[in-house]
Amino acid sequence: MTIPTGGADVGPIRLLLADDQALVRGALAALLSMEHDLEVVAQVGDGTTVAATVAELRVDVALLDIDMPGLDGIEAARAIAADGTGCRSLIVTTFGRPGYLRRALEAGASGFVVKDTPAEQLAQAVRSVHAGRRVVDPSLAEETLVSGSNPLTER
Amino acid sequence: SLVIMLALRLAMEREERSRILGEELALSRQRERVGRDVHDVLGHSLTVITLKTELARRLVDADPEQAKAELDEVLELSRQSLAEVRTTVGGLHAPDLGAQLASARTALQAAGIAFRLPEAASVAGFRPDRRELFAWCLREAVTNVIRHSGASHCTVTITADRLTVADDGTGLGASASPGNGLSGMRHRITDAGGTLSLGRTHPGSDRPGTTLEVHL
Amino acid sequence: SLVIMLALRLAMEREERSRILGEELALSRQRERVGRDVHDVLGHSLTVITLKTELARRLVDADPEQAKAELDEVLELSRQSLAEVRTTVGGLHAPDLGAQLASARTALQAAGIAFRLPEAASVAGFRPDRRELFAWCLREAVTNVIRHSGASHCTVTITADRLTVADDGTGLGASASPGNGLSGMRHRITDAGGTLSLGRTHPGSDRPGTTLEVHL
Ligand SMILES: Nc1ncnc2c1ncn2[C@@H]1O[C@H](COP(=O)(O)OP(=O)(O)OP(=O)(O)O)[C@@H](O)[C@H]1O
Ligand SMILES: Nc1ncnc2c1ncn2[C@@H]1O[C@H](COP(=O)(O)OP(=O)(O)OP(=O)(O)O)[C@@H](O)[C@H]1O
Ligand SMILES: [Mg+2]
Ligand SMILES: [Mg+2]
Ligand SMILES: [Mg+2]
Repeated sequence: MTIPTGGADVGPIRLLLADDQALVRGALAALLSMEHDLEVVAQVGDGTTVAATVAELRVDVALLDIDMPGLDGIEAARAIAADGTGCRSLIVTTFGRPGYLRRALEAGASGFVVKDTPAEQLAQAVRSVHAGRRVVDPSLAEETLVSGSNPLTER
Repeated sequence: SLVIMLALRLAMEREERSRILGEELALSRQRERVGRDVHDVLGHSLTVITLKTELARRLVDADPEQAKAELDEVLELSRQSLAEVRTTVGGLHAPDLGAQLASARTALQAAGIAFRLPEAASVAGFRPDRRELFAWCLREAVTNVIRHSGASHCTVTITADRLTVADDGTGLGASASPGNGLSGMRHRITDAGGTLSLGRTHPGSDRPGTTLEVHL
Repeated sequence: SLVIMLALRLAMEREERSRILGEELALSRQRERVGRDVHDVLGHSLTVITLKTELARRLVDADPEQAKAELDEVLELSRQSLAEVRTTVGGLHAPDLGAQLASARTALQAAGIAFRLPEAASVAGFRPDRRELFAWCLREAVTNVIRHSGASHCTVTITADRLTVADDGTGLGASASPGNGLSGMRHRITDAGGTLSLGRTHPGSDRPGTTLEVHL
């Protein structure tokens, strides 16, 4: 394991992937690892160990599925935020069910995208949240709009 | 007497209204269940298909063997999903109970199983959500009798709140594998506030048979 | 007088019965439509995905460039299908008209478009199938106003058999691309025996706006 020294921007962005579907996790890990500035340092299948792993492995960005056994992705994002490690959370979901986006942002997540986001765009989303920006997939925002909550004021 | 009539009518209207509301709810629950099925099954499969295809796309030049391995997995999954779409859509086209009685008749006849089935006319007045649920259960139960029971006789009885399908075959036995049919049926029945019970038609006999009972 | 009452009651029962049957039919048509959507859209897409993936799998060694081209097409299709699953599922969880009015309010407010919307109470007594259809149409129409119209004002009116959504934006224009929203809406309305018309809110003006009217 390489230990970055000096400034915060040294070395690749360290990622954790949390998803209960091993096929999704594996494919995402392989795709993101192809990017030279990204390194997947941990993969977990449920939400309970996420926060501890983030702290232990000095994860920069956690990609979190929502529907997982144990702790769901939104609660995992809350736990990460509470630890104050500086790690950013990016919710990566199949569907935007009513209330998910609002809850995720309230829990401290920095981004909300669909799992089938093209790999390059996903890598870009990871870089953006790492840089402190917010990323919300427009198709998911629209889904939430029609379901009653209001993404437009959340931008 | 006019007052009595008016009162009676009001009472009837109220009852009618709540009955309609109940049916509405039952139907919307059924639709929601189908929705959840489509959602979960296809959403997840298509996600994996997309991710793995993208991965394979990138591996074509770099690692063709791995690319082919990924594509094999995509193929397996897409075929499986197609089968699932067919099943789900079958679920959306729920047959009418009358039509289902007719096809049970045909199927049992073709399988050489003697039967006793109620007339379609005797179930015509049932509530629509109940007709739909009974049609479902009848379809699955008769399919099971034909596929698994080895029975020579099958008796179906239906009243407004009860459906029974009794056969004189080998009985459920210990080898009964947990298929989707019975568990799916149980889900539907429970959603509708009913119960499913399975027992023997002739307890103690060496061919005890199976009796399936849906009670609402 | 007793005879008259009985006759009246019989008439009422008849009417009630046909009303129930009508609603039943509307619901079952909706379910069938969802079923057809799922089947047509996803069944077809998954078939093409399977075939193209199989082809790409064979081409990996023989013609890697062509293999990649096939996979690009698979990717486009699988993402499109996922988007459609999302829409279909959204469709299954049709919101109540009251709730939809509330979210139209929120969305228009957030988009900075002034509006006039009916109170939820004024639509509470509508038939359930009509409430559902209107909720659908309202959702799509308001989404279009927000996304396409550039309007500063939007007025929604609803009566038992008519929904109108009028904006004062740029109007439909010649550039209107044929999206899924309006055509899906038209299908639904036609299935329910109604009509959809689109026109200008202020004909002759340089900002004619759009008025969408659903008539049942
Ligand atoms: N009438 C019956 N007589 C004897 N065995 C039965 C009968 N009905 C069900 N079984 C047993 O119970 C098992 C579970 O039935 P179930 O309908 O759940 O699944 P299945 O029919 O095997 O598969 P599926 O319905 O998913 O296609 C069957 O495999 C069979 O062993
Ligand atoms: N209120 C409106 N004002 C101006 N143009 C409109 C309005 N409503 C629709 N249009 C035009 O008509 C087109 C077709 O609308 P439609 O709802 O069918 O598709 P869409 O909104 O582009 O996509 P989709 O609804 O499938 O997401 C739009 O692309 C837009 O150009
Ligand atoms: Mg999950
Ligand atoms: Mg079975
Ligand atoms: Mg539209």
